[in-house]
Amino acid sequence: MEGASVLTPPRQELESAVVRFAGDSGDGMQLTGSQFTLATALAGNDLATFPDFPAEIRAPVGTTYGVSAFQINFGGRTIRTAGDALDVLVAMNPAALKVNRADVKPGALVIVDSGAFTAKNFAKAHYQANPLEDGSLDAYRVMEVDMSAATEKAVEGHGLSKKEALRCKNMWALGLVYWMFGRDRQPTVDWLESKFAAKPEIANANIAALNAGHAYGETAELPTGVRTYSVPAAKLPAGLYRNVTGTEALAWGLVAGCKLARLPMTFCSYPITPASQLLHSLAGLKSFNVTTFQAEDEIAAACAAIGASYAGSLGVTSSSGPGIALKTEALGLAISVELPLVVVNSQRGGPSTGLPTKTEQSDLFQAVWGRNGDAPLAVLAARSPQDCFEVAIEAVRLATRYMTPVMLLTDGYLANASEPWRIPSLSDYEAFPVSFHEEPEGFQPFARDAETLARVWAKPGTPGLMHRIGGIEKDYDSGNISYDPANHQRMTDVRADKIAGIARDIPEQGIEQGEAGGRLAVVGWGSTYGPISRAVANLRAEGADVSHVHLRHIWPLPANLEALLGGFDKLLVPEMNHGQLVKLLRAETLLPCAGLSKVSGKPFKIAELETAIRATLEG
Amino acid sequence: MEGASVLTPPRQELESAVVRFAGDSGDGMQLTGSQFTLATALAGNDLATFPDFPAEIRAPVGTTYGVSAFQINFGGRTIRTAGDALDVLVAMNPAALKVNRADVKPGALVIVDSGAFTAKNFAKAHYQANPLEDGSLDAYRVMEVDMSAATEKAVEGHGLSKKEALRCKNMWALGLVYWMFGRDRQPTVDWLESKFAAKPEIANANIAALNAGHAYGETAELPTGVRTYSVPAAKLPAGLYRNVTGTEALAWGLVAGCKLARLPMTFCSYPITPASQLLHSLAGLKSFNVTTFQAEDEIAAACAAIGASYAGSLGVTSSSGPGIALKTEALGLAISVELPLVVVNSQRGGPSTGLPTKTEQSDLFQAVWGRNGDAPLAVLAARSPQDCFEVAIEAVRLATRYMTPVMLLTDGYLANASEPWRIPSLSDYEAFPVSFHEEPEGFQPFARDAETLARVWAKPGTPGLMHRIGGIEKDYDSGNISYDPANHQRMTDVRADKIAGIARDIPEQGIEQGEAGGRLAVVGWGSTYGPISRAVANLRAEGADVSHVHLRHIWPLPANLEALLGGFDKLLVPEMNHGQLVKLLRAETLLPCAGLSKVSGKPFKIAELETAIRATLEG
Amino acid sequence: MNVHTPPEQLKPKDFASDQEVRWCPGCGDYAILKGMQKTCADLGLKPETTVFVSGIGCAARFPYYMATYGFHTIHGRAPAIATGVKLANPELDVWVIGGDGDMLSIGGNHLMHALRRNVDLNILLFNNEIYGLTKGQYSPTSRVGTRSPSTPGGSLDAPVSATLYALGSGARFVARGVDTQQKQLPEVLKRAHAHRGASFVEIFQNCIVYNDGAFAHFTEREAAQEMQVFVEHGRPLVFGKEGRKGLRLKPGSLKLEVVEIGDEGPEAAGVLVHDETDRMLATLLAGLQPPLPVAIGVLYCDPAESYERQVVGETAPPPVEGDLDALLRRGHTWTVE
Amino acid sequence: MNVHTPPEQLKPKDFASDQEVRWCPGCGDYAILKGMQKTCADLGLKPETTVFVSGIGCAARFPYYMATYGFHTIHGRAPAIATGVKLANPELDVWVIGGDGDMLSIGGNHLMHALRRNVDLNILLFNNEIYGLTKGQYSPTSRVGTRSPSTPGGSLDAPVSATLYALGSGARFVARGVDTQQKQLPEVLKRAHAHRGASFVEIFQNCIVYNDGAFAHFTEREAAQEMQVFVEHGRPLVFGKEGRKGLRLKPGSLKLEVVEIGDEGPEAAGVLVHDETDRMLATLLAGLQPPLPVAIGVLYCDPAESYERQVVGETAPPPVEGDLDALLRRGHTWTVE
Ligand SMILES: Cc1ncc(C[n+]2csc(CCOP(=O)(O)OP(=O)(O)O)c2C)c(N)n1
Ligand SMILES: Cc1ncc(C[n+]2csc(CCOP(=O)(O)OP(=O)(O)O)c2C)c(N)n1
Ligand code: SF4
Ligand code: SF4
Ligand SMILES: [Mg+2]
Ligand SMILES: [Mg+2]
Repeated sequence: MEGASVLTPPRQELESAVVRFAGDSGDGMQLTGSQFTLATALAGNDLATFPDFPAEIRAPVGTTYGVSAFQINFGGRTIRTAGDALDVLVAMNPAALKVNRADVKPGALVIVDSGAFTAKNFAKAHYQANPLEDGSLDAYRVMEVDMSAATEKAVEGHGLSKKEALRCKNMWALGLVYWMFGRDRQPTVDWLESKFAAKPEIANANIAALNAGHAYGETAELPTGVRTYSVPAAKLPAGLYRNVTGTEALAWGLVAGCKLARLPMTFCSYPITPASQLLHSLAGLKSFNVTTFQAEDEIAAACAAIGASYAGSLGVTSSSGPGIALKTEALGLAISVELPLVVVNSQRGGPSTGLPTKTEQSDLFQAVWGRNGDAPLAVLAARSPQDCFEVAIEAVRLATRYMTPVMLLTDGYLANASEPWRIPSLSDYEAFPVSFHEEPEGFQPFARDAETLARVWAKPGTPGLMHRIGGIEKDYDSGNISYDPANHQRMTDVRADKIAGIARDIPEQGIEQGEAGGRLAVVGWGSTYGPISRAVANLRAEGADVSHVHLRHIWPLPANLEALLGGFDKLLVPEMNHGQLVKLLRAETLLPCAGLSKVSGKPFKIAELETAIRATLEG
Repeated sequence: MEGASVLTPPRQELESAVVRFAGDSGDGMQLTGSQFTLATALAGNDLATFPDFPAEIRAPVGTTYGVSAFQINFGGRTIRTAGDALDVLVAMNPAALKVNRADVKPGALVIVDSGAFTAKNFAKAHYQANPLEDGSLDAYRVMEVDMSAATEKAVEGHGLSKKEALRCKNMWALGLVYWMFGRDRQPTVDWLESKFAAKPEIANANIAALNAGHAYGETAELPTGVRTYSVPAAKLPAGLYRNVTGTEALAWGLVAGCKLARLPMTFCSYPITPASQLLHSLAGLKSFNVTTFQAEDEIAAACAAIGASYAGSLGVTSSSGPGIALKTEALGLAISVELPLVVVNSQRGGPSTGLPTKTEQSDLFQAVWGRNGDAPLAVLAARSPQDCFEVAIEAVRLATRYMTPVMLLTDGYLANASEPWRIPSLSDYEAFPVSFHEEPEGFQPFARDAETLARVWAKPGTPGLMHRIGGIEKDYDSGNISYDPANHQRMTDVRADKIAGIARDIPEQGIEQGEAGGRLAVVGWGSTYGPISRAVANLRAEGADVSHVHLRHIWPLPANLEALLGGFDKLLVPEMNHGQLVKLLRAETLLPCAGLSKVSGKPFKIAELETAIRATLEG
Repeated sequence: MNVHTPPEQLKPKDFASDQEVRWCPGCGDYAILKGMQKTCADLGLKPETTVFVSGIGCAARFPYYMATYGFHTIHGRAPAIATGVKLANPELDVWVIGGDGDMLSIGGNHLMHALRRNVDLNILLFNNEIYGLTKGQYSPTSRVGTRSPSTPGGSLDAPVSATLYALGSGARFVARGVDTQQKQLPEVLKRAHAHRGASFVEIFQNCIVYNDGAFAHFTEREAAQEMQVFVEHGRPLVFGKEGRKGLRLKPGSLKLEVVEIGDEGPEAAGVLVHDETDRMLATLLAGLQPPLPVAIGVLYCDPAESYERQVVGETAPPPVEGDLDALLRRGHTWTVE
Repeated sequence: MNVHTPPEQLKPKDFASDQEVRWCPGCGDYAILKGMQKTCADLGLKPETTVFVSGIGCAARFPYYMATYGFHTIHGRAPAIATGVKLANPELDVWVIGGDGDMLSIGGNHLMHALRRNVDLNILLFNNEIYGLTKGQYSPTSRVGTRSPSTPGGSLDAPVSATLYALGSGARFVARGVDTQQKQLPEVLKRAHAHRGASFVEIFQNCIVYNDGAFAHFTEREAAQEMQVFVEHGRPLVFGKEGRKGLRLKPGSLKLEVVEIGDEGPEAAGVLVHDETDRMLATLLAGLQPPLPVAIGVLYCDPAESYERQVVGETAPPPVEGDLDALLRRGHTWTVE
């Protein structure tokens, strides 16, 4: 880059911007990202964030596989995804540059800590030459600052060791980006002061670095093309907001569901990426009538949850693909004995161990059809971090109302991504209190509700209702073992009818955008909501005849879905798998749904969807 | 029944006949049945048999749930099923009558041991009154003989205790039925002599009973309507025959497959009904290069089989629904590391523990789609006892040629049913010897065959080929861990393409009966072959425009299947489940396949299928 | 809440359900069922707060025959399901029933974890050294050389000892009983019930069909006296005719040996006094094999606080329940006007 | 075939694969890897007949770093997979690697069965008393009170002892090592390798990120002498500065206690001599806990024939292979003309 300096131009207004902070695992990129998120939220933008951790716990410093990144997309309009491509990349070392460069928009800004661009670090990142000098960044605007040196200087006099001083580098970078986007530093100053309350010298040093980064922006003569921006506040509905990740929303949604059902929760799980966070979140909520149990494995976790439901609690179990696979036999038992159970699957890349830290939607088949025997259950999918709250409540409602396991599908993206959330009140939701059966007169453990076909829930401890249940086929009423052929047919039918009947108890399938018929509907489910929604919006803005339909209820499907989809000439089903919902829809509706598959461990880009939709419309 | 006696009329010729022997578990009905089968086979009939054991190990004598039965259908034409309804029922006690009566054709013959029709036995069978006297058998021809007394008399002088004497009752009954159908007693005499070689008094007593039963038929004045029959020999292809159960054929087929592949077999399993028999059969075949391993559970069994394949043997594992469910995670590993593996699922009634001793086809979804991640494998289904031999060979062929797990679906019916089998020679089959990779030069563990896309098989112990594999996503060539997004897409694609490509390596889908297009095709899979085949034949004989298509390859489907099925106006898919293949076919072909579901733990009756086909043709 | 005073004293037969018992005639399970029903009556258990949880196998049919709550689950998983039951409601009296295959083949891991966690379950393993329900294959407790349908040439692998395994897993109550000993068995079951935390009881159970007489060498009337030592806390380890034999430490070693007791009594002969809180002694006793006598009774009992009581607390859930609305508003929030 | 004479003597580094090692800097796994590579070189193992099989976890990444055959399988199942490997090819040298979560949480059952069956595997459990790979949850070997993401209030359940569990499972070789003890660890590994049948080695491994210093109280240089007893067959159980402390049986009990060794030597002080064939002594040693010293080395070794050798036989498959055509024609057959 030539160093021609100009006066800082006035702030340029952007509808939205995508910024990624990337550095070594030890560089504090996640903290930096959350602080920027907070400041951005307080500035009134809508936003979406996505952290990207390395698979290794603590990879050697400077390696490409040790790079940790945090991405945020924010704007004055509704934000749907963490963003396709970067407007600003902050790269704290060569490895971070190497791993993230491909995602930068041509012409966009790359800020690097030139102090970390040393021969040693080039080698660790497997760079043959200095990328700042070999022309490989010509497509971008590059801002080189020796942040390391600048930080060291900024924190001088706070009594920090060199190592400690360098740890403040992220705050220097944050200060610079704050300046660039006109953000208020005060919340971060407050946060630093409270976080390091016990070590004021660390707090002060970090604040000094933050201010120095900011001041650098204000005072330094910046290279051509480095501008400051303003992103106007979004028009969000009025209310009290917070930022929420999918995992938090899910944890709270499960608690809310249990409160609405008036049940204690027994949450049984075994750690697995990316599901463990849910266990961690709930482990801290004991005072909310939540018991958490880290079982010896996933089978035990599912079984303990079933045991808890049997005893009158709501059993919840959670895992990711391989762990859900292990629960298969136990789910069959829950289906057979008709007990409520919520099973959360935070999907990750498969098959087998696959890509534990990457996102995927490839467990839909397993959820709907992956059991021995005719073993139907309900399947729901969350579409966004905040939607996890709603879907968790719905899962508890269906599980208790229909005495059935409910599989709730989320994924690695949703688990970690965050977005602003208008905080609801428990009183916004209609309660669905469970009433346990208590009347001994004429008691039959498999007596069913005429409407829902759910059997009664009679829990141990209730006088006069002693009975036996099990996984062998049961007599239609008494639940005693029955080998009778006609009874087996009847039981198989009623198990299927019960689940199918849920279709009458869920909202009709709506349309996210567009008309209820026309040339093309893009049909999605789960975390593809964001990119599909934006892609469809963009194309509709161009006048394309395309609608967006997004499923929450995967099984049973909404009653009107077939009719709704039948109104379109074409149907495109984008999924982060090799084509699963698309097969289910084809089987159920015989409509010529076409699949759009992406299996790279990464969410769809808006542009990828736009291209596919255009091709379909033209095709 | 009135006892009016007449002279025995001349033998009546029957095209086919269905006989069921039913009695207490201790009455030796299975032995009786196999002897009758043998004699019938020797008489040149085609036949099919089906035993029906009680679920309890040894239920109290005289109870309905302790009844054991053996059914045989035999005839001068091709026999497809064990028969819808009985021409002759032999009921050794009231419980046997109670349980089996409903299956007797109106007007058909019921032979009872009146000596066992005592008040005590009525109570055990929960009969309020003597069924021989209350008119409940008016629809049948009933032959009452005090077989108990007759047997005791017949074996007098052989020095047996009363208990031992009564154990010969089944041979008395067999003798009578031999007389009725003009069967040769000699093979049974030979068998008794060899079986009881160590106890000649027992052999002689049994022979005496057999002869006495036969003599009774010849000399006694029989009641009206009791006739003797002759069933002409069937026109079977010339050759050497034996009777074979599905389990035997499967065991031998696996051995044959391994011989053709030039591989030792490591068979790893955990007992479960109705799969255990396969373990038992193979446990005796150590000298055929078979190692059997009873693992601690199904997971360990699958894993040990995978370990064995890794080490260069053919790993085979076997179970039934709930056990297959437990293997799910391990199957994902085998798919991911691309090792050959044969997985046999002897399906039983589900969900959960379900109906362990009853047959069902409800694990198709689990086989094709029941895993986390995009995890394709090949799925085959056997249609008849002898077909198990062919399908087992095909499973070994595909597993080794494509380095993939193959799921072989059989069921409780096939496992136990038997039929005559023209014994093949190993030389009838083309060998498919495995060649292990041994060349270190340029070795890449995931290098693929250009045609099959199968990776090389390089087994530990080979110098110069040391490498590491695992369930994490792998680099396309080296197999080293790779988190690269594009590589994951490529690997997911190639895993799918490899399995899809099997469609090029399997026969085109043929038509069992009828034309390659027309008004209706009945599309079946697995053990419904017999009844569908007979029902279609019957209706075609009446002139109906109906064809029969039967799938062996469930996944991938034969390449021409869509086109073939597209030539029919209507498609009917009968299954012993709640509709699984039908969904798969709809999803794959978008053809309006209709399902016909039976989930009672019992095979379809021919009549049920005829009714459904007629309704479809008319509808 | 392990001891209740029911309004009226129930009899053993009041604990029999209305289901027809479907084990093979002569199966040892009948005797255990009888012993259990007597135990329930003796303890005055309430049927409505008593739960039997089982896996799969002949033994695991047990719950159907008890007029209490019962859950016949899946193979090997009963200890895990029972753990969930206790977590949800620690007030219930939970009994776990399974065979040697159920608990030591497929279910060995859950057994270990229930024991080490010390969940307040009474775990009864009916050991018949065979798979009954699946028709006679050898099990992990079958002796070497067992001929079975899956091992026609005789089994090769060394069996695991249920009690040594339980001790190695960290169990705090380990006992043994014999199906037909209708005096001793209920006493052992009562001790198991009284022990708060996981109680493990191995019951030698005769499978008359597939493994008849497996334990005859120490359970048959003639053999019992010489081949069984019934251990009782604080009492010398004596057995044999007129109690004239005892067990002592073989001098200079860590092995037990049989000693004849003279007229001066057991102490003089160096016979050990049973200390059920001594894990090493329990390990020695559990490992006794013919020609030494088989130890029956409570081998080990050394209570510690039970898991679910620590999880849930001694009392019901906290009276003031967490306020979810407040939780959602905790941390950084902002208002959009 | 456990000892080979390779054409040329390989060095430890020849056993290092080309893959970049990806544990956290300072992780104890590095030291174990080094010890293993040295062991392989010292034993003259052939890379082509050596196989490392692992489950999932940080420890289970081990095979990637060895220039041998390696199979990184699924969580908890490595002993089962390795059993299959040995059944198919008993000539291979098979090492099984896993963490405390892998082998004692999800995989406890397979471990037990591999041990009781006595499959000729060298099973190394890297015990860091934590789940490393999933970021620090407590494990079944974590001490009571462990604060972890899943137990913010401290864990409640009693840990299982890996070595007591192995002994209770019927293992015939049980040993212990410490990651950083580069002299002793390879010796222990060599003993494990020499033992035909299942060898179980617990290796205390420091997880610097999630459980740093878990074993410092007996592995730190200053503590080691007083808090470790390195046991050797036939040698007295001495430790401490200048070997002036020893372990003896507390008189009249089945417990070990520490005794000061006077000038008359260990024997006079009643110090026990280690007998590695004595299962009870091994059980006592395995159970030693602070303030008593931790026992390191081969606690137990009492060989028996290995499983796969019995299954497959000492020699290759029978030379004359069964004739399938003849088999199919055995029993009743008939001819249709
Ligand atoms: C997942 C699964 N695997 C296998 C089986 C088959 N099965 C049922 S009971 C049993 C073992 C029975 O042995 P044991 O537990 O000793 O009980 P017993 O019948 O001897 O009382 C087996 C293998 C099953 N029902 N489920
Ligand atoms: C079936 C399954 N369940 C859970 C996981 C997640 N998981 C991976 S490693 C691990 C435990 C790791 O602990 P440990 O075995 O002690 O190994 P360490 O990382 O401490 O070396 C878990 C729970 C998984 N990969 N697969
Ligand atoms: S098979 Fe054995 S254990 Fe099962 S019921 Fe019969 S006798 Fe009892
Ligand atoms: S998390 Fe712990 S065990 Fe895992 S690599 Fe890091 S230091 Fe080692
Ligand atoms: Mg048993
Ligand atoms: Mg660990």
